[in-house]
Amino acid sequence: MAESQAVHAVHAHQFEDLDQQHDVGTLGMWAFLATEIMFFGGLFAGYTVYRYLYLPSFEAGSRLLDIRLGAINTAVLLGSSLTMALAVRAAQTNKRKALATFLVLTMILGGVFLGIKFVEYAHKWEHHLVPGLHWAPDAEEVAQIQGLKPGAAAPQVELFLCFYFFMTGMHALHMIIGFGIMTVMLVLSLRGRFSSEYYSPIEVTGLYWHFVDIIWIFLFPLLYLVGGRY
Amino acid sequence: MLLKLPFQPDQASTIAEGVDRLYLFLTFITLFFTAIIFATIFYFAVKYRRRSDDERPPEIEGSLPLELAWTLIPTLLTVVIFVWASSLYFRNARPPRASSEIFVVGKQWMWHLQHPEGPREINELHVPVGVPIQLTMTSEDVIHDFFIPAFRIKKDALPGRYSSIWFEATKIGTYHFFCAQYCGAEHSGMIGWVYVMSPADYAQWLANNSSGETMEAAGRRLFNQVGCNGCHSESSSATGPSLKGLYGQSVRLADGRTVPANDDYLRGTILTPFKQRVAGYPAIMPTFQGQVNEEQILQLIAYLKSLGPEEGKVKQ
Amino acid sequence: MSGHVVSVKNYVLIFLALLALTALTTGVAFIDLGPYNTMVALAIAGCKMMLVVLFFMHILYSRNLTKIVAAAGLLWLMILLTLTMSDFATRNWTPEPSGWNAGGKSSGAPAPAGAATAPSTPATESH
Amino acid sequence: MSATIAEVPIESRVHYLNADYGIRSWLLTTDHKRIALLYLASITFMFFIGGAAAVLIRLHLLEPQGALVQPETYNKLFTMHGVVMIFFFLIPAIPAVLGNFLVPLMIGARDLAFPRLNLLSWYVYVVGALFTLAALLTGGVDTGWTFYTPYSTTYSNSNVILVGLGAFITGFSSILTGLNFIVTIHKMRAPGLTWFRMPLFIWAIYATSIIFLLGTPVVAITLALLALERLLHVGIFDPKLGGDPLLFQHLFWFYSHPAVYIMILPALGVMSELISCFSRKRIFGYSFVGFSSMAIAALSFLVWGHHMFVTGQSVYAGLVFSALSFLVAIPSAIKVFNWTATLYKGSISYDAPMLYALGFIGLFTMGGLTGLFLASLATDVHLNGTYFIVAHFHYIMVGGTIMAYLGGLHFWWPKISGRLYPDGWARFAALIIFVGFNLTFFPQFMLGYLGMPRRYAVYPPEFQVLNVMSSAGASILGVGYLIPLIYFIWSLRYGPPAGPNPWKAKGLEWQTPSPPPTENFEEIPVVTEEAYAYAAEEKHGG
Ligand code: HEA
Ligand code: HEA
Ligand code: HEC
Ligand code: CUA
Ligand SMILES: [Cu+2]
Repeated sequence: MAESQAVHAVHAHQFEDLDQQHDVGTLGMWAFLATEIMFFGGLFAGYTVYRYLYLPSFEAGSRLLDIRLGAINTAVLLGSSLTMALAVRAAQTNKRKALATFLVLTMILGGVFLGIKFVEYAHKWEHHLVPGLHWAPDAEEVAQIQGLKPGAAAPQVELFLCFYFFMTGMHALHMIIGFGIMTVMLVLSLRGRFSSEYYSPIEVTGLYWHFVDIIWIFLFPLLYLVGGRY
Repeated sequence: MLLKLPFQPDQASTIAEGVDRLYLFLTFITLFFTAIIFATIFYFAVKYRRRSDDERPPEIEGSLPLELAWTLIPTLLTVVIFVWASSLYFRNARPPRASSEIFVVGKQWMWHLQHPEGPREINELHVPVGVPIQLTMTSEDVIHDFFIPAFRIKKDALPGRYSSIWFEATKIGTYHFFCAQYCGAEHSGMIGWVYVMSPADYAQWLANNSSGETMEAAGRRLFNQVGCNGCHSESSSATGPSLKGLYGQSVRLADGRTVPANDDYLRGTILTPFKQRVAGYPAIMPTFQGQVNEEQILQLIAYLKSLGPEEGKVKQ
Repeated sequence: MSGHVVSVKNYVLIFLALLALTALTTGVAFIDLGPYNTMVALAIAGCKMMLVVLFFMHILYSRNLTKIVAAAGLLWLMILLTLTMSDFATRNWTPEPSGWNAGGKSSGAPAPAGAATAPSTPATESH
Repeated sequence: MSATIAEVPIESRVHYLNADYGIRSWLLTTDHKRIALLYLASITFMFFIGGAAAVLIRLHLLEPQGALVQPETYNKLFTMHGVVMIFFFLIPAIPAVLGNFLVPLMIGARDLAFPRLNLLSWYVYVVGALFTLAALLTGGVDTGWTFYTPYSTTYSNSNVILVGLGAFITGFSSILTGLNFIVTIHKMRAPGLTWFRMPLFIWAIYATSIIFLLGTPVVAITLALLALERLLHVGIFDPKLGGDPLLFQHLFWFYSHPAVYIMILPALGVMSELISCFSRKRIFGYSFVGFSSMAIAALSFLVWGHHMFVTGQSVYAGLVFSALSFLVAIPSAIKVFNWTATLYKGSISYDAPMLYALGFIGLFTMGGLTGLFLASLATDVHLNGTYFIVAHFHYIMVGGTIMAYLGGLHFWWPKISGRLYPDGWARFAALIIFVGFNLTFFPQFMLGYLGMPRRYAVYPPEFQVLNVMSSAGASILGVGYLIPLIYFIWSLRYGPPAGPNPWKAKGLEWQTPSPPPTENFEEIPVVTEEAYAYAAEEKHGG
């Protein structure tokens, strides 16, 4: 937020002081997150409607997903939220080395998450279960789908998987954007730009990352758990 | 006739007059408020026009009673309008028990209409005066909308499901109908005429035009031709359920739901059998999507409906 | 510049609670509770969200304005879901185009779909 | 206050327009005032694109068989007209031009909270516009601005995705602008400027921003789903595969109904400023007018289903949506009555901005009240999909919002440019626009009631007379819009200097020179009185 006219290197001209600037940063991010809720909201609405209309198929579709990988991924992402929270804390308490370490840890955990996600996607591809692009389940697979829940039908399972891919894909896209932001933060923190005086960008990055985590907290039950495993 | 506005479309159905009365009332409200506001503004603007450049008018904060007045009066008015409009709508939406049915299929860019007695028309609709008629509509492709201005009725014809409207024509004559939902290049060409005829003329017209078979007969023919009878025969070796007396009952599905066996249900079983499997039968009925078009499906349904409530279907 | 500093211990405790809830919700998926499975899963997800929002995202220590902004997002999501479902969930309440009485029994009574619980035909009462 | 600023000729003073020269100084500016002007130029350009389409539409409809083009082309014309006018002109019009220029000035701040985000939002807008124009040049799009499925996903073979992308991208421009306004209004008000001292324009912009933030993302994701379905045909909205086309309509209108209030709320805000200034009075019932903006913003999200009364939506949902639609009319009524009451015992002058304002009240009232015909279930069944709808929304959007926008532009032009425009011409233009407007769109109410469907390239001959009237009106209207364009440009060079406060108006923006310096205020003002303290001035002797 450096504007050349400003006296202090990090103090932008339109603000009275740093405190105001910090407030503005967090409020801006929260407002943006409200927007993000509605962005995913459109997907949740579509999901809700079709789940209501085609419950058996959605349950069958859900059973095609790997609940173990889903649970592990949830844990991984929660871990990255923890390290992110600790990164913000490190900034608050002026521990510059810890800040960089925690940022790196967060990125690593995020990477693990995406890696696992990739494995899942690849698995779906192998089984011809990618709607639109690679959807050609053979007779056996169709029978398997239909066996999962009475009343399930392949076209609606495809619809479920379509939501699965679009929702998790959007989520992954947000994580990738988060990666980009965090790389910038890492560079800036290595250059010593942050301190307990000025850590607003780190905090705002944290908010974003936690939000992405929360989306997953809901995607996990909605996509992996609805079908049950009993 | 008292209600005849200078630029009013024909009033040719039992519904039209009620709608026009509401329309007139709303017009009156609009004129009333517009007039009040214009008059007041005009009066103030002249009376309190600026006379010198450094005039300072008195301070007026506002007035709670006034605020309440112009909040509550419009609110009350809207309540009146809402109740009036909604009850009228519900009355208009419900077809009388004795309606006879005509089937409408919209497709880019024409209307196909079939009478149960057999006659089929394109972009023309012949109906008798004084008889409630229900239109059951669907679409082969995109969303269309069947609109008869003189009857004040309109409803979307959607792909994948049935919608319906009804009317009772009150005046013999010829009226426009339009497609009122944008549907592509020839949207504005998807128009036609309703011919409202005296019952005698209508009977004559029916007789002259039903050289073909009735919808029910066409349905029976299709039933055998497409191969439904292979599974749905009355023989004990049939793999599918008997369809006698099915229409109007409720059906228990394999996933536990219970649904009414109405037009939409029958249509669903033919096109998307996987969406609703009847409990207790193997899931072998294939989809007939692409083998029968919407009109033929309507004929099949007409046939299924005609399989009266015989002594029920014998189940093992 | 000040901001509430949460202790490391608390952060770790929250994290452990989150892991426990994840394990719980996964475990519940293996038990058949009928429609309650979904409710439990969503309730647990709601708890997890609250933990993250309150502590990791410092809402607990934030100004009211921030809380309102966060709540507004959720409220609007609810509006979207509720009013959309108000259409889909009530569509079958209306009598279907059943005016035509050919065939079919005395039926066509404008009974809401939900009311037609017991299957009444031998035809559909499977075996 | 105003008297303290010496009237220096504009040229000799450094202000935001001459602080820096050259293309780069504009394209890389973070000054909210310059960004406002960038927006002004771009939306004016888009307006004339949309207007050109309108001209062709009206020419074509002179004859029942269609005077000009093939139906396919006609469909592309009204689609382009709708898309350009809504997404690229009217939605950004007041917020991004007047809002950008005025919000910091009115609340006594040096800039918006995120100046670079502000510039980014303009670039995002431009990129979105370029996509749309590219689609226009490579064959256009023919779905109607509503993109209804399954026509748009399966049957149309025009550039749906490109235009969808354009609208999607511009959506983010709106979001960024809204975000900026919300944070700025919360955090950057000058000392002493409490919420209830704020100008009502700021309240309106605030309410608008809420809709920007909470509504726009939904249409973005909806358009994304639309594109996905069009590319992959997976059945999200396709009934053949189990999808439901009404889901698209729900998601689309969840945004697009609130969007109509995005288009009217800022106009209502401008109105409050104009009425109070030209009657030299505090707005009657200030807090009612302020809160009614918030009420409109909140209620606007609850009524979208009124666009779907005849589409096969559940009748019970229709009932709820109808009731709520009536509810949202009440806050609008409150505003209209309060403006009228403000005139009482005022000191009313007939400068050009006031003429636009008075025109607005009349046309908005008519447009709004005809909305009641449509919110009523029984009458909407007849009127849906006819020219009655077209007339309804043009009365509000063209008769209402554009009137207010032009009124606002005339009001703040001296502040923006530092120059006065010829008042006589301005009044003349206002009159021409008012007359031309009514001639264009009043006949369309009658057409609609008679049953002429909208989006018809060819129509039955009995509707011709009214259509010709409408086309005649449109040509007058078109001329009316060209006049201000000419004298505004003229005034940039030849207009007499305006001085800081030509209208003797209240409000912080009038307490700084015209055009304002880059930093807006030499010193951040301290506010001690409410926005419309016209009477206070007398007491304190100015
Ligand atoms: C700026 C844009 C704008 C605004 C502000 C409005 C405002 C309103 N609109 Fe409109 N509308 C559109 C733009 C707008 N509309 C567009 C673009 C479409 C068509 C989209 C398409 O299909 O392409 C549309 C379509 C539309 C429909 C759908 C019709 C159909 O397709 O079948 C309906 C139905 O309810 C409706 C209702 C209303 C109502 C009740 C208001 C209310 O908010 C109006 C409130 C104002 C007043 C009531 C006037 C002031 C009050 C008084 C003077 C006091 C007296 C008041 C009372 C007695 C209540 N509008
Ligand atoms: C902000 C929104 C906005 C604005 C300002 C306008 C402005 C106008 N609109 Fe439009 N209109 C819509 C929004 C708007 N419209 C929408 C959303 C639709 C629905 C689309 C759909 O169905 O999908 C619509 C549809 C619509 C139709 C219905 C088409 C149909 O359903 O078949 C008509 C018909 O008369 C019309 C006319 C006009 C006219 C005459 C103007 C006039 O006010 C325009 C006046 C401006 C000018 C005349 C420009 C002046 C410029 C020149 C004179 C230069 C000309 C240059 C060249 C010819 C090179 N509009
Ligand atoms: C391959 C065998 C087969 C063919 C051919 C077949 N069906 Fe079926 N049909 C079934 C079976 C099995 C069921 C019960 C399970 C189910 O619902 O899928 C059934 C169910 C039905 C039902 C629902 C009955 C109820 O009790 O609710 C209807 C209606 C129906 N079929 C109509 C038709 C029509 C019309 C055709 C021809 C266009 C047709 N079927 C062709 C096997 C068949
Ligand atoms: Cu069919 Cu329009
Ligand atoms: Cu609306």
